[in-house]
Amino acid sequence: MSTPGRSSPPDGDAALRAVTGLAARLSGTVVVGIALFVLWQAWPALQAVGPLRFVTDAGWHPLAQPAQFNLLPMLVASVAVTLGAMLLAGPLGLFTAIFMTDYAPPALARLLRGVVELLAGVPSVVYGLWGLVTLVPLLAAWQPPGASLLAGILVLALMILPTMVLASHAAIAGVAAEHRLTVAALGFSCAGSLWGVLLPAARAGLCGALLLSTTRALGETMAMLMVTGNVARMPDSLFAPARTLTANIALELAYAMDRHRAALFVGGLLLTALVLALVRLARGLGCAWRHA
Amino acid sequence: MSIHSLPTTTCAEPVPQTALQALDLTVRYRGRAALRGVNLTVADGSVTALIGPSGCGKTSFLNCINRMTDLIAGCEVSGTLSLFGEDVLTDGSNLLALRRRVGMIFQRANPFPLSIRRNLDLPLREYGIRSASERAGRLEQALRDVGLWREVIDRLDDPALALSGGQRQRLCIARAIALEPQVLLMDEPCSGLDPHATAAIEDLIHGWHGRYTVLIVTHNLAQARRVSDHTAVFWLQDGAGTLVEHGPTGALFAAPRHPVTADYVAGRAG
Amino acid sequence: MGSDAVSGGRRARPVIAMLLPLLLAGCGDGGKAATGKLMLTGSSTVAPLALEIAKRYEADHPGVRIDVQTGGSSRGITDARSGVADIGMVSRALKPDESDLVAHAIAHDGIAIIVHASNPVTELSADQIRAIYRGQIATWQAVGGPKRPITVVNKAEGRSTLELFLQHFGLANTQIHASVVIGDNEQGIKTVAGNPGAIGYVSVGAAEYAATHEVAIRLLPLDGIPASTVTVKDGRFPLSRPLNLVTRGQPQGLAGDFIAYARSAAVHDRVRSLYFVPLD
Amino acid sequence: MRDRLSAVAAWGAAGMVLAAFAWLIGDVLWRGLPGLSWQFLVSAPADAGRAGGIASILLATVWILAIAIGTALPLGLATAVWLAEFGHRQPRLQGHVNHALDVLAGVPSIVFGLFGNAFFAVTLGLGFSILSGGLTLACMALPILVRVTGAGLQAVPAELRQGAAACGLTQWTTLSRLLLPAALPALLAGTLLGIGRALAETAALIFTSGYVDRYPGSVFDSARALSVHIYDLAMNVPGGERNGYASALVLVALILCINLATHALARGWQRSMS
Repeated sequence: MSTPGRSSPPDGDAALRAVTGLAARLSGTVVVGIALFVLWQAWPALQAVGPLRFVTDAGWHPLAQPAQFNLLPMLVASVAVTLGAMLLAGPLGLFTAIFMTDYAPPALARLLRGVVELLAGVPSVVYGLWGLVTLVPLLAAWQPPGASLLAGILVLALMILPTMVLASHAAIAGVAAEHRLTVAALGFSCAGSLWGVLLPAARAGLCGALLLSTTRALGETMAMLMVTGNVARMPDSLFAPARTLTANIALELAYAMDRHRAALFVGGLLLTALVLALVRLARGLGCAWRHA
Repeated sequence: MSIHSLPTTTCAEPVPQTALQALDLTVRYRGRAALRGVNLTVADGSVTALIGPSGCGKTSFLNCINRMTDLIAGCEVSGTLSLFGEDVLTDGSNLLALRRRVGMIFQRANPFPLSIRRNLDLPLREYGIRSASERAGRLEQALRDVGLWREVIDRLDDPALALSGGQRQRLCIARAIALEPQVLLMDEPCSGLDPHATAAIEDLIHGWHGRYTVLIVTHNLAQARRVSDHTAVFWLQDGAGTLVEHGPTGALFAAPRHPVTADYVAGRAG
Repeated sequence: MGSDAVSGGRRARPVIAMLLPLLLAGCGDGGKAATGKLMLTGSSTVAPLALEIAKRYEADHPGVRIDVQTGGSSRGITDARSGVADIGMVSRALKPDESDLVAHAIAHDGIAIIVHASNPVTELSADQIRAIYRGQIATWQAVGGPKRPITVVNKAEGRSTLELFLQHFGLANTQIHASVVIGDNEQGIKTVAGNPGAIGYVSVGAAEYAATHEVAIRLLPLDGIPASTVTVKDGRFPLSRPLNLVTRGQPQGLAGDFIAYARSAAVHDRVRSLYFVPLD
Repeated sequence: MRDRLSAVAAWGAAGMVLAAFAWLIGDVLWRGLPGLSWQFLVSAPADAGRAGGIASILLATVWILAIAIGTALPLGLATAVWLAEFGHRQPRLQGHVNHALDVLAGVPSIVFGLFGNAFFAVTLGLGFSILSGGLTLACMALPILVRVTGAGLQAVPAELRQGAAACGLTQWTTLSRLLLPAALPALLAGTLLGIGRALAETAALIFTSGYVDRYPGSVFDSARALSVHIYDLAMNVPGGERNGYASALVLVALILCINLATHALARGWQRSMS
């Protein structure tokens, strides 16, 4: 039992392990690097202005004398459009996913899936354009100025719907394959099996779908910039204009310098912290992330 | 190699060399013992059947021998296990060399999704056999040994997954014996096969007496009686599997010493 | 120097030379002489025009490469000052504290107040506009229009259109009670066109183009003078601005040549096609 | 009763999704088709994008994507391999890497834009360039690539790994000859998914690859990606709408092609796995 001349295999495997291990560490570091870098860029503002003023100033006027840096209205706007969009897209996406697994004839399910995947790939600029040119004027005729939280919620709901549908479809289809025959053999009704067995079994996946869609919604930029009105004021109704944290950055970064620029990075930091909190929440709830 | 070529005799006079010795072998999964305190000695060239109800640690025991336990996250093995006097469990021992000495056949035949030829060629190549003609020779010999040669000679380059269940399992056996192992571990190799294919594999095992040391896990007591010369009975005690009785197959089935064994072989328990 | 770099071509241009001028952080030490490559940064209003002029210049001068990046007039000022950019683009006249830079007008532009085409209001006084933007007048009824709330469209912070507008009407941005804040001209035009109660202000050229291309907006006169490229050209329109290329000191070499070209009659058709007003 | 209600809700939801789709895509088709022609695809933009086509924009987009995928793919593949094949030996590190990737997947694209602008463009001095934009997109695509590739590796039946280990194959051989070929379609699907996501990205590119609409000469040149072009035409160029919508139509068509290719791959994969 000799091992005739060959490069010692464990060495090759050790190298493989070392190289991939390095890659994994690097991949893991990217997000830390991003966070630290954004923090570093935001630091001058945090230091000169102080973190407190980002929530207590009278408004957002970074170029006025004296400058005002209140990010709170934008934080509220970001959270509001995200929540609103989730309230619409969550159930709608779930039912569409249920339709695809349980009710649709196979051909229709395939078509629907193709459609949803296409919608998932449509760039946000296109959604934004549609919102600006078609939706906002409709709203403006009803409740001026049209560009509002509501417009943002509607466009955003439409945008995250595909993510919601695909992720919940994956979750339901995953358990359906396992339990469908058993459930049918036990003589469950269609709705009975759905609400009694499939949805509870797919809970982890569905919760992941919900949180994945939420992070997408929170991060949406260009479409929000185009339809929400961008007024950096605390929104007091659904029909009031609002500026999201993301839109604030996109709107002003190109023109911002020095402390103004750093203040925009504070907004970016806030967004990153929100996402981190969401992912933590997802982990705490035992959600399964699916990247549909 | 010289040991292998010794003719096995039915008389027990010349004490055969010990192939495998387990002392206080314990396997834990994430801290929970699945197999506890196994002491077992297996003679070279013998066929040992491992029987007992499901979940009593037979497969865990098998997995220790070629350290498949390494692949399982959270699996811990303690105690000692030696193969022809060499320690198996030490971290420093050469894992790949060990696995080449110990072939394994699984419950579900698992040919690589490659051609029939590549299924044997790939491990041989890994094994360092550069000469194509030598590899071809070994391939033919292994396929002949498992009785597959005639069935596949004109389609060696077809995908292995196109074979029938019984053929796949024999291909996996050929893949294992092409590497000329000393020990063959078989984990319920016939559980997914029809009686005809099962008989073919049992015939193979019969032919291996003295050539390979075989450990076979089976739930089929009749099969254990047919193919093995020793039998080890595993049982679940205090939540962990353990070895309750071990001895020559004939004696064990005829006069079980342990009450659990008696009930099990009589079909009253398990 | 210029011809050297030009013939040395893209191949020889060291990477470092490309990287250094791009350091946007304002750490460049300036003093960069004209090379085969020009860097223009600044106003997003001037950028499309500068880009078109640059393309034509490049076509006539093979080997020259002119990069145009937007970032607002204040970035144009800063970058030209620090030397990060060879030429800054600024869509307003230089301020007194910017006298270290030299401005070279390449076109004129005005800022027009626009309303929806269906809006019957034909004229607003400066006081009315101020009151509207301060939120003191909230419906069109108060200025002789229909009973409809006014949607005030304002520009985002940092853009010189906003600065100019505020300056002209003596307003501070903190006083403005906007209903919609927009980034670029077209967003303003689309917003007003989609809302019968909206009022906004955008570049005269862009508004004129839209109004003549079936977009539902109308330009309001200012101080009795119609808002159009014609009145901007003859200098009558009160709310107008030069579109400037700015340099630190008199431009030399390639930068000087390019600026001269950008001011010449050879590019007037480009200026017009972007709805700005060419120099005389 | 509950059956009826569930069915109505499901049909209703699907109907609404289809209607929204029809409205949105119909809008783009109706406004974009008039501007679309072969000439549009093969000529460079002129007159600030209102005339000419999008050839240089398409080329720039391909360059940016090539940099992004060229960087993210090896890194993502190696990371997925480590997570799937070696990670269990260092569960803490594995947990950290997974967590970091989950967060990375959720980071808003505008924050990538901020980071890319500050890090690649300013700190590394790459300026507004294809390289800055491509590397920024690489960071964005990384989690997608790791996840989809990892799922592909995990979907390889455990028996295959056991068989390889029992034969004493090295991990390198197991990986290169058995696992990666089996996971290849998933790898390609993940790559396509990443490309699709990157293709639609605007916010992160405006501040990294910039605005220049010429044919790019090198990766250090600034170049305008398709989605940025659409944004600029729609929001900044008077009369740019027609070509903006035509460009959007091209982008949607590209996404459709990518989705179809992904599906074909996935189908082939499922067949080979069964």
